[in-house]
Amino acid sequence: MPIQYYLFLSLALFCIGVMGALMRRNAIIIFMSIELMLNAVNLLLAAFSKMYNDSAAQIFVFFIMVVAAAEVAVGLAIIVMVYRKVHSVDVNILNRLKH
Amino acid sequence: MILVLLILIPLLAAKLTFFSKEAAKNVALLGSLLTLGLSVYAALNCGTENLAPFALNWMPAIGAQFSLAADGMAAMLCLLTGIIIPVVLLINRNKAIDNPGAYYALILYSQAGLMGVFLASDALLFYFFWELALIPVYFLCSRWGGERRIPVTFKFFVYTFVGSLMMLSALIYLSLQTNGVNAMSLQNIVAAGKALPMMQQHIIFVLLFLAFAIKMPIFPFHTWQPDAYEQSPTQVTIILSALMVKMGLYAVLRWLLPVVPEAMAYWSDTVMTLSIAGIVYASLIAMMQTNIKRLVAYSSIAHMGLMCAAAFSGTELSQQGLMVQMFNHGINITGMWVIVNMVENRYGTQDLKKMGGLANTAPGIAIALVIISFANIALPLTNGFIGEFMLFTGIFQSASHYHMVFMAVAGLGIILGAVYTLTMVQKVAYGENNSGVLAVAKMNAAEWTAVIVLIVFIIVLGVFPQPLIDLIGIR
Amino acid sequence: MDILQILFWLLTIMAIGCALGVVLSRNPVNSVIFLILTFFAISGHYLLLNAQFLAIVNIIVYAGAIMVLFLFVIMLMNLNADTEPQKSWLVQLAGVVSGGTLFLVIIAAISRANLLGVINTETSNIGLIKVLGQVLFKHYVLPFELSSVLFLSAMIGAIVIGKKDME
Amino acid sequence: MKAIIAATVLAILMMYAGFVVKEKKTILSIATLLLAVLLGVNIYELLTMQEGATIALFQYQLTITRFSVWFNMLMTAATLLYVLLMGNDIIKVGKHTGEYFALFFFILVGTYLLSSFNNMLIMFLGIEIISIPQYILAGSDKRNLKSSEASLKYLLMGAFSTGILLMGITLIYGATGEFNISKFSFLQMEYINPMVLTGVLFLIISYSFKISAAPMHFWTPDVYDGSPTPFTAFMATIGKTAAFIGFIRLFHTSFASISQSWTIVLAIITAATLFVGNITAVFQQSVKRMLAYSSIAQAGFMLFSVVSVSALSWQGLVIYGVAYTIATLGIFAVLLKLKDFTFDGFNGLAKKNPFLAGVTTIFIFSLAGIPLTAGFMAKFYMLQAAVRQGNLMWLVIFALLMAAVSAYYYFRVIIAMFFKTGEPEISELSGAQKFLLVLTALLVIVLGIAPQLLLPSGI
Repeated sequence: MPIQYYLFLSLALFCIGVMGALMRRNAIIIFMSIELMLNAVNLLLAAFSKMYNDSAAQIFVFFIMVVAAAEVAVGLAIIVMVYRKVHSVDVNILNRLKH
Repeated sequence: MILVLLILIPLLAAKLTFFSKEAAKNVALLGSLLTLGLSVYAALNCGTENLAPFALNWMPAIGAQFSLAADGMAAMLCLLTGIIIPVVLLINRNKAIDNPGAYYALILYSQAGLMGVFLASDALLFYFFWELALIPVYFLCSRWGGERRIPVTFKFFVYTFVGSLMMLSALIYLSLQTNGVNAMSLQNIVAAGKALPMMQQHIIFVLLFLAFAIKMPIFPFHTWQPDAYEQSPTQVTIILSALMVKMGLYAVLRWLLPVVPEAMAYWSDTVMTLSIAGIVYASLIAMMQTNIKRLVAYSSIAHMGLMCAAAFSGTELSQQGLMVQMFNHGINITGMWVIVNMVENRYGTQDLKKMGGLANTAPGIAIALVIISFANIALPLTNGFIGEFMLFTGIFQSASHYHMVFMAVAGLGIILGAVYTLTMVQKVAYGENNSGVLAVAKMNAAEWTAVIVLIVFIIVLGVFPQPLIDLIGIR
Repeated sequence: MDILQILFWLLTIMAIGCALGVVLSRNPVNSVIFLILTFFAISGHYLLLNAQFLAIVNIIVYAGAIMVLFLFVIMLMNLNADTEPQKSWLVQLAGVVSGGTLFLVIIAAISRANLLGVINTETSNIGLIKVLGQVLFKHYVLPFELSSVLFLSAMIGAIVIGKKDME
Repeated sequence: MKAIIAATVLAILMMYAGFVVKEKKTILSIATLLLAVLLGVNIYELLTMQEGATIALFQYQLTITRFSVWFNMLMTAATLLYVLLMGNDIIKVGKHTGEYFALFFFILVGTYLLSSFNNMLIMFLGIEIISIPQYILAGSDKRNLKSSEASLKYLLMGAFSTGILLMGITLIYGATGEFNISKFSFLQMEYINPMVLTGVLFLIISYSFKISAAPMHFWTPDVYDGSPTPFTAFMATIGKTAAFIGFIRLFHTSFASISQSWTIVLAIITAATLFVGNITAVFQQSVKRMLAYSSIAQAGFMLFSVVSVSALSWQGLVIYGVAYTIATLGIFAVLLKLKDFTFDGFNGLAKKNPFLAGVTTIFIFSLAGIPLTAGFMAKFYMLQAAVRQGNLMWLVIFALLMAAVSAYYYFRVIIAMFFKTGEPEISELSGAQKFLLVLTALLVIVLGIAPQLLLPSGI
């Protein structure tokens, strides 16, 4: 299995994540798209790890998961806080409120 | 050590002035007189051991030194500064000023900046003082100026700030061409500039010239000037026109001519054309003016145009004449403003149409006005004559193909200058009194002192300019 | 085509399809479900790459913990309707175009890199818990400790942000 | 390393202090004390370190040099100054005072990591340790919707940029098989692997988010405007400088050898940042928002240190970071004393309170880069580094023009204070606050005259 395949796959997932983050208005979905981006990175790292026969990359993946978990904890708390105030998680509504 | 004191004393005097509330103007005057004494001492001792250069390591990492040195030109300009500031403080003594402590302190701060500019022989130090002279003036104009003072002085500030930033980039570039030890010192900068290839010289020239041209100001970079002169309090206008513009000329002579001589020669025709076009342009506008301050402002542009043209003509004589004229122009334009200030205070207006009849009501002022105007249009036996004569000869001798044209057009400018100056004298001093102010106050003691000091200089230097020429000859 | 390759393609199609589902589905709950499916597909890939530990952790941590948290929040907000507001089609188009261009540009740049090797199919033991544990605690003990700092600050954050102020 | 451990321990102590102590003033005193302790530890670490020494820890995951320790010390001192200047406003923000201070300690841990990482994993963790507390700080004023919105925006942008950062790291790993930043072997290759270039590009984009460089700056004004003002001050100064040290460390340690392939991109980003930051700052009516945009512009200047690859740029970054931090903290401390954050709020300040107007003038001068202030020397170092680079003269001149534009909006504050009339509402200044403001202003001037104080020999 050439490494290119994994490269293309994870870049595709990454770009889908980017698209999602740019397209959607729902803050939770944007956040999920970002998780998708992180997973694409994880997959690529695992593939490289196999290619170089180096377990450091897998450790890196492990740490990305750790950080993602921490970010999700904070992020969802923030989203819930915003939701409590405006009863919406629509980023466009937030932009409108500013003016 | 004298050189350090020349900067330090105005600074300390400014500090004292700031905190001495009611006595501020006297404290400031005292301080400025002390500085005057020092600058006279410096001028007399120029070239001797007493005026040895002073150097202190400052920022070795970037090759900057706190180094001061004075040759004849610097000593002469320090002397001019030393003379002008007390004169500035003498006029308007009866006028009530809001927050006098700050006002006079700022004047002294700008004096310190000016002294520093003339004495610095390190590029970074020079830049520091260049800005230090500007900022107090900015505050003076914006706080105590006329109605439109805020936008006008802001324009002035932004213009000069842009210019100085350009200069800064050029100086950094030059300093990086040296071997790094005292990279910012004048000698190193000059050596670095001379060694540059032509292309880089052009860039450096443009950057530096912009900064200095804005300061002088040279047509077409002059647009900030008439507004700023008009809106500033007259005392500040004197500092601007008699001293600050000299900074520009001085910088051309010290930091531009020797640094990029080849680019200088290449650009000289262009700059001379601009300057001489500026003379005619400014003179024509001056003829239309009905506001006395604007008239003098435009006349100042015309004079600066001539001086700048001479600076770029590249002849020895015009350089000498330029230095003489720098001093004389400083005296004359100060005289003009002093008179304008008196007239304005007495008539309560700047409008020429609403003046007249000064010869009858206050003959002292009228006589002073006539003498100073003669000096201003460079009549023989006044100090203006000797300087302008040297300038013209210098331009005539220049290697430029167009030196005849330059001569002719500049001469036209001078004739126009005589026209508007004499018209102004006629409108102010003679004719009918249109002001409605019948009892014009006579000059008070302080004003007398100021005017007499200036007139003495005008006549003495007109008849016997040799001391001045000797002084500027000292390397 | 051997079984590994068939599995690879199956998982790839599943991953990309479900990822598109995450981005495109109108109902947030569906998005979450799709995302969980994507994670399963990625875990399958991990298995193919001999990263057994990661495969398990991915399912436990991501699909199990994180996504449940997401689902929980969505349920809490009652966002399971299909009437999710959409950005205007122009913005959506811009998103698609920029994402697609990004993909194409990177692919174009990278596909010229010919020094990339082939992943050897023989099994290696770098992905085993034992090996990873040794690497982690021998070489990467500093990041391990630092991640505790990160968690601590995240914990504080959750408290500061999440707690209702009684005023 | 001692400082990293100490900061973590102190953070935990601070957290518990927040639980145990209820009186906010006491929490503030404890925080000040603990920060002073941390500063002491930093100084101790600096003093016990030999000149020219490089300490490699954990298989070269951290390389601590005197420079990094010195930088850490400066940042800790800046944080201490920040807490001293704005402590009374920090404790007014919300209920969880102890936690806020703990978060500052955590951010300092992240800063220490970014100044000495030698492995991209540590860099990643350092960035996250800096970022996550900042998301929280942005949203800490829970009564205010703008604060929550700022927090959400910051979080989404931050997480997005983290994704990009990771992709960059991964691509570089894929090309080199190495996470250790001093071991990348670009020079040995016959040509530069496109994967490396793409990775570097991703890293540039991601760092541009973190330091709010154009065109990835758009979150900055809203976030800085929405966040509670004391925390805006922190994020715009110490948070930003910390991200910069990571940026320069990564790019100058590992990518210096391929610099010709990325400096042009970064130079364009710098120009865009300067342009956007300065031009939009001109049109602001609120001083707080103006400072947000001007922080973008200042980031543009700080980017010079990354663009120009030389030993000078590290020094420039230290000077710029400190000069900018001090002056901005000072301005924010003054701003917090005013009720009205618009330019009109400053009208007539010189009459009403000449002291405040005086110190504000010094801070404004420093930000605008007027000589004799630290800000000027900072700009000077940056420009010198860029001029030395040789092919960046266009950028230098553009930057200078933009500096002139910046004078326009900075001087609006001065014009409002000195030349306009108004009745600004000012809250009372305590003696200690006056003293601190004077100290800060003096620091600005002293560093403007003798910037080498920030660069002692042997760091």
